[in-house]
Amino acid sequence: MTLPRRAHPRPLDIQNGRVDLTHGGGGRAMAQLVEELFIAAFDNEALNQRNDQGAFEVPGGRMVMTTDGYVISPLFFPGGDIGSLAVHGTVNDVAMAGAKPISLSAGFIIEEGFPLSDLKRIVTSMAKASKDAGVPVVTGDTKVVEKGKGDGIFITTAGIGIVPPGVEISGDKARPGDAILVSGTMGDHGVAVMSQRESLGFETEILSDSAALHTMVAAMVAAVPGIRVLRDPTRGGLASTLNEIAGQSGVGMLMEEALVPVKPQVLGACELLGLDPLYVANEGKLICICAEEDAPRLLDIMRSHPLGRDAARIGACREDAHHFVQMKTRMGGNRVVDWLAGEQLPRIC
Amino acid sequence: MTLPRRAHPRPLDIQNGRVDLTHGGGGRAMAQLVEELFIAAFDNEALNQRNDQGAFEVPGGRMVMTTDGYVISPLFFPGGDIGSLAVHGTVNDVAMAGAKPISLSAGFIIEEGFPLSDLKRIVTSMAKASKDAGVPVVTGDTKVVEKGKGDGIFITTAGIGIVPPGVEISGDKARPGDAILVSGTMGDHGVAVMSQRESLGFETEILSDSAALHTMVAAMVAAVPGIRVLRDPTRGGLASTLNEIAGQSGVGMLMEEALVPVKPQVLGACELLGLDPLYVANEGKLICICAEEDAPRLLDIMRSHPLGRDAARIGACREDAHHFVQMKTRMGGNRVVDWLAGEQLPRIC
Amino acid sequence: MKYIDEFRDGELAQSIARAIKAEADPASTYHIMEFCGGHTHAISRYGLEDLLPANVRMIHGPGCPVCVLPIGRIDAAIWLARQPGVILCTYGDMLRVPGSKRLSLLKAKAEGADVRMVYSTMDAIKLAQSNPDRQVVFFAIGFETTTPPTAVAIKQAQALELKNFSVFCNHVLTPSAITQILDSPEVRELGTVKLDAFIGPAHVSTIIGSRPYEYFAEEYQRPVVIAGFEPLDVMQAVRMLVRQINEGRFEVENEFARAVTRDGNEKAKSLVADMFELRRVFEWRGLGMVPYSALRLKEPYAAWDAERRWDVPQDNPGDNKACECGAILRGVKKPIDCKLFGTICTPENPMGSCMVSAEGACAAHWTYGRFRDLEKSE
Amino acid sequence: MKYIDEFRDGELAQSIARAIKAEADPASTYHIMEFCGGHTHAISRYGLEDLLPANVRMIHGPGCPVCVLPIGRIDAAIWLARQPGVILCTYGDMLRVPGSKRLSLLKAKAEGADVRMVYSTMDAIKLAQSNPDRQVVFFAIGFETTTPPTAVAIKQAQALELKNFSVFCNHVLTPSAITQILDSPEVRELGTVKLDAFIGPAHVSTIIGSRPYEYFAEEYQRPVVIAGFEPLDVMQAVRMLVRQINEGRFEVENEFARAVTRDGNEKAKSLVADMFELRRVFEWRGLGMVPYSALRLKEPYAAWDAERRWDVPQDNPGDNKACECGAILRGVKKPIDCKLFGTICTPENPMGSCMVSAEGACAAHWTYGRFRDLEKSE
Amino acid sequence: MCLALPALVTELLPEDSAKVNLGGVTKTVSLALVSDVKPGDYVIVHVGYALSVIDPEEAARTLELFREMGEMAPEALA
Amino acid sequence: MCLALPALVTELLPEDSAKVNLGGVTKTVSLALVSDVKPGDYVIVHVGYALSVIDPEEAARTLELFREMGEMAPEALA
Ligand code: SF4
Ligand code: SF4
Ligand SMILES: [Mg+2]
Ligand SMILES: [Mg+2]
Ligand SMILES: [Mg+2]
Ligand SMILES: [Mg+2]
Ligand SMILES: [Mg+2]
Ligand SMILES: [Mg+2]
Ligand SMILES: [Mg+2]
Ligand SMILES: [Mg+2]
Ligand SMILES: [Mg+2]
Ligand SMILES: [Mg+2]
Repeated sequence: MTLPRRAHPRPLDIQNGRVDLTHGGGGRAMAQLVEELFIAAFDNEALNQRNDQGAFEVPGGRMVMTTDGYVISPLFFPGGDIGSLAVHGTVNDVAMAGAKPISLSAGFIIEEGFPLSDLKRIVTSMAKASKDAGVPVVTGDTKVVEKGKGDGIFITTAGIGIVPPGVEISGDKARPGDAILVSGTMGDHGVAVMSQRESLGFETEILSDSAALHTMVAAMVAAVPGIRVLRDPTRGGLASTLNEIAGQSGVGMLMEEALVPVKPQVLGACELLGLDPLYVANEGKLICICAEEDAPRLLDIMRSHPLGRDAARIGACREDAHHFVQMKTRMGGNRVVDWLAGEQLPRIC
Repeated sequence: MTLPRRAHPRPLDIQNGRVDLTHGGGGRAMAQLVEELFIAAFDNEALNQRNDQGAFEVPGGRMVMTTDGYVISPLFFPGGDIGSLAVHGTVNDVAMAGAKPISLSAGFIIEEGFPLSDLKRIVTSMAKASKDAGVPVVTGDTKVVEKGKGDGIFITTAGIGIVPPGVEISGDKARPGDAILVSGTMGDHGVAVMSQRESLGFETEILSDSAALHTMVAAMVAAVPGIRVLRDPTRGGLASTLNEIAGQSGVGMLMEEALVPVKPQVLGACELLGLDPLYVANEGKLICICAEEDAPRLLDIMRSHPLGRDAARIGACREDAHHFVQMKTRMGGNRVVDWLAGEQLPRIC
Repeated sequence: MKYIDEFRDGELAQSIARAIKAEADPASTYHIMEFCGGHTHAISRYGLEDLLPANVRMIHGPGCPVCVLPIGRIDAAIWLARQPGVILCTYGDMLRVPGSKRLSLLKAKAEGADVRMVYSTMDAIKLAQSNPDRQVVFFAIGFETTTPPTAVAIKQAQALELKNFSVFCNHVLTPSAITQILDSPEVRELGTVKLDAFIGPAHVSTIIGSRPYEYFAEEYQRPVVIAGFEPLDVMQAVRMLVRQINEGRFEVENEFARAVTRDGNEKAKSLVADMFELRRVFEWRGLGMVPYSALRLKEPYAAWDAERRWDVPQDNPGDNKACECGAILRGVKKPIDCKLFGTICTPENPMGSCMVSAEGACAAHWTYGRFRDLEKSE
Repeated sequence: MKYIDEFRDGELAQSIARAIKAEADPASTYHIMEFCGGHTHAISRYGLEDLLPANVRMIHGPGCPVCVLPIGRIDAAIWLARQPGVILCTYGDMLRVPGSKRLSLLKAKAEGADVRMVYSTMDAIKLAQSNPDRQVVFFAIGFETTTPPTAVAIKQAQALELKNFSVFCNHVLTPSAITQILDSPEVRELGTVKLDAFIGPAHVSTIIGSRPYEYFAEEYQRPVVIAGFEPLDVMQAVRMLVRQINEGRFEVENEFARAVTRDGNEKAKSLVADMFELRRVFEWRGLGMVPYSALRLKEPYAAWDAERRWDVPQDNPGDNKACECGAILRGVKKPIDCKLFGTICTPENPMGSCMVSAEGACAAHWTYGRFRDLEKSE
Repeated sequence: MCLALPALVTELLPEDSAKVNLGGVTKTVSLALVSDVKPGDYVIVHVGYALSVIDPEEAARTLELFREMGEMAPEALA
Repeated sequence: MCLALPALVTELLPEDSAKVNLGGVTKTVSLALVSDVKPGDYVIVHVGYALSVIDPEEAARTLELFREMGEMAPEALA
């Protein structure tokens, strides 16, 4: 008789296997999934302790915490997948406070029947994104829901970070006269994802811009600790994000259409679908609002970072009791750039 | 003409309204949902800043982070609902490191068509649980998925906390000779939830034990900083959790069936369904492993806390190369108490 | 993008603007109605109002097929979507439009009805093919532009002998609507409203050609310029109309000659003529009952007509009494003259046709132009 | 809980254990087979082995209807679940049992088959009523205990004139299996295996009564004690059997008299007799082909027989060659004698019948008792 | 698989069914397979059906036998 | 709603359809409503159908008119 020493006599059948309800039941099948797939991929000291929480040292001070759920469809898209997106998006939300990201948590909600091969691909990509960013996934959770009660996989990540002393970036800090900068072209992510929707019936070579912006932000904050606002224009795009900030800060904004960087292919796809690139989601871009005099220096820093090469000053804040975001069009007229009404297209992040 | 000052001319129709895709689109409808429902309910300084991350001060030291997804069905059950559960479960996972919980994040994934009245009920209960526990929800996220791609609502919370100096609680710290304590009766939560499944066809007056254990833990840790292991026996129940710890620590365990507290109604329901209460989920109970000499003091502390009245010493750790969890039965024989095989019953947390 | 970028040249726009300013007689006012929502949208989105002199006033017409559909037809579509076994599909524009009781197809979907968005009638056919045990109803809306694609789909359903496909037809005709406006008492008899000239439809005209407008120009003595939907097209059309007015001409001119001929698309026209017949009367939201202004399927195609297959309800709950759409569409009032504008009527909660799609007069003004009211009022 | 707690009294268990020890002749060995998985489960879960003297050896019989179902029948159920329009429902125990290629109903469900767990045949009927456009197949398994509830459901389907309900019948009979074991060469001829006595089924006997065992006791000269599934019932039965063996008796005794009579449940028996007939032969996993050991629906109920409605595949891929279940079920070997035990064969990945449910000999030993092997080997 | 339990009948219900109680847990079961069941009886419940009625006297007798046996057993062997 | 765009036909496809390109984005459209389209033509695309073929000479003439007008306009009024 062989002694039953290994906890899991057979390894997971990654190639042909599927997630079933036992993988979420809290028993040995779940332990195996966690061990062979998640812990193997994310592999870091905190996670490897296998506790219900990850532990690590933090310096004291101002901390930020953020979370986002990722329900994107399709799961794999040009330039990324739900796994890397779930890391980038949350690292970015931490970075948008000017903070240095410390660690991430990851909660998976998986639909029964999901191929283990896809799960592995996603987790591997997520682990790579986390390692590349230097922000470990220190704790996680897996739930399995019945077929028809989910959509393949949903991932919710949370992230924390520490804000360097003296930095007080917040959406309510924009002041009339401040410059509005963006770190690059608008709408790449949304268009890349939409190009994968068979029903939309178009093709393009645009890649998602999904990326972790914290190193660029660190350089920006180091140079200009007094940056007023940072925010990533994700769902709802540049337009909704600027409206959000205008409302929080109680200012108006005026931008110039000709200054907003948009790739021709993104414009083409938007024309085709009747969309406005100002409302299309980004996952590797930021909006920076700063004192006008800091703008050139910040633009230089962004442009010298690989993720900010197309950075541009697109307008400025101004007094406006109505907090309108307006835009001077290429034709020379003015228009309001309003919140997104309804949804642009569902499930873009 | 009236000036358009209010962002949302009509308030949400909580009574008759339903979540639709626009509530997750990143536009004005989503902003309204967040404002009128989430921010109104959770109401705290960090969240009220309306940034993509909540900010707060932390002392330095050892921090823990945890996450759990809540996919429970039904959403409302005797003694709680998915909202309070999502607070308690995550506060508990923080507390199980002996840490003082600092803050929570909450990610909502809502199925199109979900009644706003149910959403409000859940969020209100969640906010109450968070306030009662003194652990604010500092940041959140809302996604809406199409009908048939979700199951009403899923909530993923993450939590962080600070571990008092000198405390080093971890699943790998159990040693032969250590005592195994539980804070109360086993299986209440699982049975309460199952009693709501029409298909199971039984009724009972058992309430879920869902509760936040951090104040009890704080008292325990203050008295005995050297507690070896704390863990909440949720999915997979006492049996799976003890096996987890036994594996991590490399010890065997022997418990005594007669010492494990189980309510008669829980026993009855388990008999009826062919389940073993040792495998049924708890959401307001903890397992504590400590040096034998600390056991009486810890039991006293637990029993004097409202959530630990039925605390009991159920057994001890011992040398065992095979890390078996064993149990002396009421009949006087011995048995292995193995990991849960497969799933007990799906969607209990 | 060729044929797009050239027509969005800011410098040219400015120079055309200068030309208009130069040619417009400062002593008179020019009331120009752009019939099409496409033009309304271009004017608002590019802020063209700012380029026009104050005495050239644009009046936004009823030319958005989403806006003009009466509430009762949306209720009917929702009713159809709720019939057992039905998949109702339609263009994305229709999903958010509220019917009565603030219900929309999107909300009906949230409540469980099977509603799908399609980008083409070909998608609707595919949906029927891949769901043989379901009834696929295509909720067809649109002007002459959008009718031929519906006709192609029905032809294809016929060829494929699809028994589970039908069309809920709401195709409407632009000339009848223009007539209705010109026949309104304010315009025709009272003279309280001046409508000096029309910008004619762009893409509608690619199908029907410029010839149908010749009758109006003649009969109502109004100049018409058919124009593309790019901002320079609109500016140029305004300039051509100002010149016609100045010169007392009332001709049909074609600014959009790159895509529109006098006779239009014969192939599309004959396909539509084969398959559809005129309804005696059809209600337009904002305009009321308009005779011979809509199409329905002819008898030989009855098998694909949802209105013959189901007993579709015909009730039509009216708009909010305070809604001023009718007056706005006839140029009698402006959006800000409506007391619901921006208070309880917004694009998220439209109360009348003009707020329904971004091409409606009220929605375009709210979404793109409302800062002007506030600037004026301050 | 009345009638439960009294039968789980630890002190009484100890005193019965002392009695057994006192009565068992130290010079001989007692080989007692508990036929039922329910007894196997009680023995393992309560650690009763520790209460018995070393010379009283329990042999775990084949009495778990989940375990004895051949792989081919599970494959057939999966095949049925995959037929278009079918909802396959069954008791929870069956969902995780692997058929060939490690596929189970749970995995088939994960791949998209519509598989539902039911707690009662009444749920299956409700499922058929609420899904009139689907075919609901109830995958019926179980011994005499579980057959009458299936019969009630079919009666109800008949009364309701349900056209979309059928039963994939796998009900099997315990007496035939016991005969098969006693007729095996090892037991009957070679004498290599001693089977001195039987603990007879508890709940099966509530239906069939104690009378059917009288034939065995007589024919094979083996004592039988019918016993309940509580630990004290099992201990007491062992004690009664030791006493019979010591006294050379081979009678049928009834320890479970509180629920079992000599004739059983006449109402249930006649319902089953009305509706079912014997199959000529049926395969039992671990035991092979057993004549007249299973039931199928009679001709008048053909409309509710899934095997008559579908051409259900009849292949039966065998178990892993190394699996020793057959020998274990006949008492020739023990789980640890199988080289797959605990290595590649575990409850998560059972390779043979005895590992399938917690009531199988291998699974019970793995789940509850494997520490004993290691204690011995150390 | 033959899991079955004794439960107290607390109430007869229409359609040949009854409410039973087990340790404070209640459940509706079918009486289609038994006759003459009344509140106060204990029935053996299996997959939602009552299979037989517990005979309280036989139960008492069995328990009595257990006890006798215990008394007969020599304590020394414990 | 009458959203339609000029796109370059890059390839004729079976079943009376064609691949078109708009700013680097490609799409398959139906040619069921037009005749004699060839690669290199620009077509006006609406809900997946080509509605008409752009006449390049007319387009050039229109642009020319824009420019003339601009030149005629008195700069002083800018
Ligand atoms: S604002 Fe609304 S209610 Fe008023 S006229 Fe416009 S559409 Fe009608
Ligand atoms: S361990 Fe598995 S393979 Fe071996 S006899 Fe038991 S069931 Fe068969
Ligand atoms: Mg966030
Ligand atoms: Mg984000
Ligand atoms: Mg953000
Ligand atoms: Mg967890
Ligand atoms: Mg799904
Ligand atoms: Mg956790
Ligand atoms: Mg937890
Ligand atoms: Mg978010
Ligand atoms: Mg659902
Ligand atoms: Mg835990």
